[in-house]
Amino acid sequence: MKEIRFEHVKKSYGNTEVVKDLNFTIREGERLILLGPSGCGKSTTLRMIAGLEDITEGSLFMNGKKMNDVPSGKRNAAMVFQNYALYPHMTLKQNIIYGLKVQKLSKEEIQSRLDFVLDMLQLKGLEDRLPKDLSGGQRQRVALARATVKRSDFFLLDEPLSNLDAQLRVSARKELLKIHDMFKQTMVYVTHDQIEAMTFADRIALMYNGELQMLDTPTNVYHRPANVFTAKFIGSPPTNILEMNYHEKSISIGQQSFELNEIWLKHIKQRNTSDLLFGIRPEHVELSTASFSNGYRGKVKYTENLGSNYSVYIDLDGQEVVAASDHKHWYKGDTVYFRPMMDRIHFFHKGTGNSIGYPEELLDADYKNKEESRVLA
Amino acid sequence: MKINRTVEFTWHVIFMATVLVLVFPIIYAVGMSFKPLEDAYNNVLNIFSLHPTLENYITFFDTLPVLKVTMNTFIIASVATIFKVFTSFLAAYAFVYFQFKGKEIVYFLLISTIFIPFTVTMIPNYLIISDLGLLDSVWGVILPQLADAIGIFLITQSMRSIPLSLIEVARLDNLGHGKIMKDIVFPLVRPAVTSVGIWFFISSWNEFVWPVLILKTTENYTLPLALQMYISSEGGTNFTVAMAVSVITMIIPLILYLTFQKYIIGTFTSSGIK
Amino acid sequence: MKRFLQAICFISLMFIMVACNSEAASTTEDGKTKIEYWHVNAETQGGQTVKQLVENFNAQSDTVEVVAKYNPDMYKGLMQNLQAEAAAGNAPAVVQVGWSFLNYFSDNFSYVSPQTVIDEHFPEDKTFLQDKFLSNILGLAENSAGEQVGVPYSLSSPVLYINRDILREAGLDENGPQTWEEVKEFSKVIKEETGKYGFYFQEPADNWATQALLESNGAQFITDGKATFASDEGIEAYQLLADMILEDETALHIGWDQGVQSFIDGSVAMAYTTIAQRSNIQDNAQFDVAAVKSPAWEGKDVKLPAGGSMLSITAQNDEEQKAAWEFMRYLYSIESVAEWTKGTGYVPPRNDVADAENGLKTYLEENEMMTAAMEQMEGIVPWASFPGDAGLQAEQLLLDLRDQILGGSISVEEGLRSTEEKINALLK
Amino acid sequence: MSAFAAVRKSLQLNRENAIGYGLLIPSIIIFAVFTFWPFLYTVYLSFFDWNMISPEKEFVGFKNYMEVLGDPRTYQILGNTFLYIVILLAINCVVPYIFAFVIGVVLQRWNGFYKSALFLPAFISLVVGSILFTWILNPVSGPVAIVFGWIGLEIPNWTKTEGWVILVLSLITSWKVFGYNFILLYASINGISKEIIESARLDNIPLWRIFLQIILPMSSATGVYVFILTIVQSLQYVFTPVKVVTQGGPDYASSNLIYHAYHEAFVVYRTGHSATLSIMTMGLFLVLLFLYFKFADRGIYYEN
Repeated sequence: MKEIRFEHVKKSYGNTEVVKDLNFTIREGERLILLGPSGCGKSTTLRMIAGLEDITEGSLFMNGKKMNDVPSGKRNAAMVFQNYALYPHMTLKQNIIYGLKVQKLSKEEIQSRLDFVLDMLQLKGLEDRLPKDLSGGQRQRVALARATVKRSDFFLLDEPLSNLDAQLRVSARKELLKIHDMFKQTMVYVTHDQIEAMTFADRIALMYNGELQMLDTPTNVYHRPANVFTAKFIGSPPTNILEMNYHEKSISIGQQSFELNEIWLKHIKQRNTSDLLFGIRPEHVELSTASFSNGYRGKVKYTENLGSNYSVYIDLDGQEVVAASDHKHWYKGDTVYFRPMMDRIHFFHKGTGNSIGYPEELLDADYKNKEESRVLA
Repeated sequence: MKINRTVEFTWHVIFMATVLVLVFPIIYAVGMSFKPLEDAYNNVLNIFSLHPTLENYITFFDTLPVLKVTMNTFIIASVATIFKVFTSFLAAYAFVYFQFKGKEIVYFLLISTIFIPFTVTMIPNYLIISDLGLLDSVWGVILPQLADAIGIFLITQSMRSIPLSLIEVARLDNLGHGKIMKDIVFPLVRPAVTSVGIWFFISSWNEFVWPVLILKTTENYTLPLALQMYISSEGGTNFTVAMAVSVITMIIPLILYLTFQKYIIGTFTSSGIK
Repeated sequence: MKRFLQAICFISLMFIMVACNSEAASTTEDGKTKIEYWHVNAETQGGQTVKQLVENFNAQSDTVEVVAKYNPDMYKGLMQNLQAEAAAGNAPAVVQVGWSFLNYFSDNFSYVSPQTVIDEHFPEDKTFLQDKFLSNILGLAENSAGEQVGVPYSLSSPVLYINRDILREAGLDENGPQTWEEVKEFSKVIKEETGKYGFYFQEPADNWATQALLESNGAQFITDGKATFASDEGIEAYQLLADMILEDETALHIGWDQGVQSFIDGSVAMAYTTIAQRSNIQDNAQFDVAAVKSPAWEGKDVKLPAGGSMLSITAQNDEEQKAAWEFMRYLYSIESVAEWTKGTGYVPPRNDVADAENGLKTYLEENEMMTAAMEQMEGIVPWASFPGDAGLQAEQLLLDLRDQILGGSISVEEGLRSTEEKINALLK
Repeated sequence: MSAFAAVRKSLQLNRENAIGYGLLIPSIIIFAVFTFWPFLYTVYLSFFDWNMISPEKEFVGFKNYMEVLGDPRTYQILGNTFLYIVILLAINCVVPYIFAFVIGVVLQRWNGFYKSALFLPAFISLVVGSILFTWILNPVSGPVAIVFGWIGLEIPNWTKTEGWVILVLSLITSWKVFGYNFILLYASINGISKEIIESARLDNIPLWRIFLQIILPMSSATGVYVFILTIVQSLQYVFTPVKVVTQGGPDYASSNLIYHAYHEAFVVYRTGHSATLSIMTMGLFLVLLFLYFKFADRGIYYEN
């Protein structure tokens, strides 16, 4: 059971609570990404797993054992640091095998692990270089190699790719996947970059303000955000969150109303609430020069070129709505008609920001099972 | 950097003059040590005598067991240096990597000893060394020099500049403090440790006031003490022999410095206070 | 790791070396009594002789082994070390005590009078001191209470060294001035004729030469335990020196070493300093140099404080005291004293040395400059040593006064008067 | 948190405590025995009249303090001490700072040679230096006096002249201290990123501005260290030339608080006065430091 379990874990420095009451389980062999803006407590959480930070309150279990007071070295965890933390006075090879030597592994074992990892991460031929003589990408691979050769159950990564340029990140992610496929460690990976999270994670744990916001598969985090924070944090440009009024059959945003279908009406009714926020992702907004039967009208404020598509910023009776468009022929001041895709809209409680959930009918089997199956593959 | 030629020239003149002022006495001392005393009195301007002689050195070697005296100086300087560096390193490690109660107070107390003039400690220390029965022994000279506040300060500063993540990696590898110190921290603060060590060695090598109090027999003398035998007495200072002793006193530091000057300057340069 | 081990080995090796070392130093071989002899003789001032004498003594003695310890910074330095040693509860067996420290030493340190040791253990030496020393010389080692604190060992007196070449150049008597008034005149002429300084009056950290200057003019440093140097005679004498430096600018006001250096290199024509400087000056001066007797004041007798030191016994137990006297008796033999005189340039303290064949006969014939010092022995008086705890402070006040007067920051009269008052206030 | 966990927690903290103090033990023992105890003993002595050997010490309360504070000499020596501090700060802090800047940033040739040569005397004993300079600077017979004489200049009789004596003794001390301070400051300036200086040059900022507004603030951690070291250590270093050359004279004109404490203890044996002076010296250091940190520490730039 190489799982990690948090039970009411809290961490505070003096009076500042950095992590508030974490309760979740990281499953054996999964790639869990701890995602969140800086200062959200994700790194602290990772460092508590590593044993580099004391746990103020609550319990942390790894492998079924309580770990609160177990020193770092006895947790069977390897870690990759954002700055790589390579020993500047040791050569590449010494850096990689230093920890193994301490474990008193046999020479042959060390050599074979070293050869294997050098091969896998294309570091052959650089063995005797010092870190200062390596490129950024090479250093990052050395850090990976050093963590990999330990073959520990838990593989912790703290923003491991943030010092690399965009292209290197892609190849580095591939290497990470390769490593994970090979050894199936329980991987906990801290990042603030949602693309990394989306592309790499089996599950994402989104944190904000020391609290866990949502823990689910990337697809669910994207399509079924549990709260306003998640909806806004994931995706770029972020989800539009709009003030709305709920009427019997429709909702209105600004002066204009929008009729909901039966499925949603029923769902909202069941929730027995009318104090709601309306959410829709830019990519789920249809734009048109002609009016829709059930849609809105607004004025274009400006457009942004994202390369693959355009973001169109629209003024909707005083609120701003962003929509994605394949075309660039939206100019400032144009009147634009648009309509949210009915099965891609979100509703949140105005007070708590939590999602009111989704009608059963919209939850197709695909969403539920696809990610799970990837974990098992 | 491109600068005005005149400005550059002026600076070169200033530096050359300063270098001359600083280095001239050393050359003068060397010259004097090969002069007969009579010559030294009467031909002050000849840096090097027309009648060079080894007489001054011979006198020195005849009157004192020079090898033994040099050895004493060396033993005192190196043992004191090794211990000072060692204790400073351990203390710095504790201050940088441990959280313990009273840490700030202890640090402050230790560092504040820099401000205690040696006159404060001289008499009581003499009494202690005497009670320990270490008068007239090199250990009596060494003992109070086994720890040093400036060493602790400088090594602590240097250690603080090591990224904490390096230590954390080591902790994840289940390394003990001994190994972390030896394999990771020490190599990384080596420039600071070396420069502090060189400085300790030189200070201890040239130390004078304290050994005068402790050492009695000529067998146990150090070189700066030997120098005292030729100066400031009713019979007049034997200046040239004093200079010969001076030259012998400086020769080891100078050889060390001139041989390793690149390394020493590099070390001092890379161990700046951060 | 390897390097670490090397370091450990290195350190332990040193421990062993040092351990062996100190062991050798603390055991007494052959059951000899081991005693320490503290002296101030630097290599330029008889250090070699001390070493030789101690070696010879050790070689001939079956019972005593002497270790000589040199104390830098003269008698003051020795007193400092003795102070520290006493504070630590230890003591050497025999120490050289400078005359100016006579009272301070006898007030503050525990010593035993040599005659006491002799009476107790060496009946055969009962009259050694009376027989071998003139009573006025022996009296130099008596403190203000009249106790015999030690035995005079080295005696020196100030003489006037002259550069005959300069004197001739200036058209002056090449035998030098006889009186202080002449010294002043000579200096003026020298300055005018040659542009060089006429005179240097030694300025060490004591008031020895000052006392000679003042007392020769009839002043008295101490009368009945009180400072009395600020008499008219005292003021007149000091005024002469101050005038030469400040008014005539014919005399040099400078540190001792530097002053002697300037005499030797011919920048100053005359130097008033101790006979102990003789060999240094004689060996290194490249001009026609001579030493003449200390100048007198017109119509008055010279009075010269004895310089140098006595040997006192500070050994704390019988055995060491016995050993101490054995060693001292050896040092006071004619042969030893002769060697001692040759090595240091001091005047011999005991009788029978100057004329003895195994003594200094030939030596004195060869070193004319010694004659001046030998001839003025009858004018020797004790070095003024202020009694009581404040003695050293009084001594220090006089030094401060010298700086003030010769630096021109206070008039001679006012300076002497106020310092005398201060000292008497201290001595109360 | 359960009681059991609480105990374990405190145990673990104690373990940190124990190892932390364990590592400090060698230093603490040495300091306790050879610095702190002597310090307390000195404080104790400052309330007694004692000459170091007499078996009784006489308790005199604050008499020593009253006497020392009432003695005009104390203020003369205090004045000397400040003069030393000012001169030594100028020679051993300001000048090496400028030198380090010029060698580190401005000049491109012979830098290595200058560095080596300026650092050289730092390796030599100050006793040797003092003897040498006394001889070289003999105002009548020394080589400098003779050479000056050729061009009709006289060098002052510095060992006996108030003011000059402090200046020359400071110079002798600087001979040894200068190079070490220089190299420390050079190290610090050398560590400042070249881009910052280059960009300033691109903006055509004059050198003196670069020095004052970029180099000074960015190397201020070392600057402060050298500043304090200069005050504290130079006063102690000055002790050697004072003792070898002038013994505090003429008439205390070259004495400073540290030498005077030594003088009181080992020349006239007034242990109580000496202890009092030492305590006051420490007090002075602390006041200086306090003032410094109150007014100047805000601007210090620490890399971490």
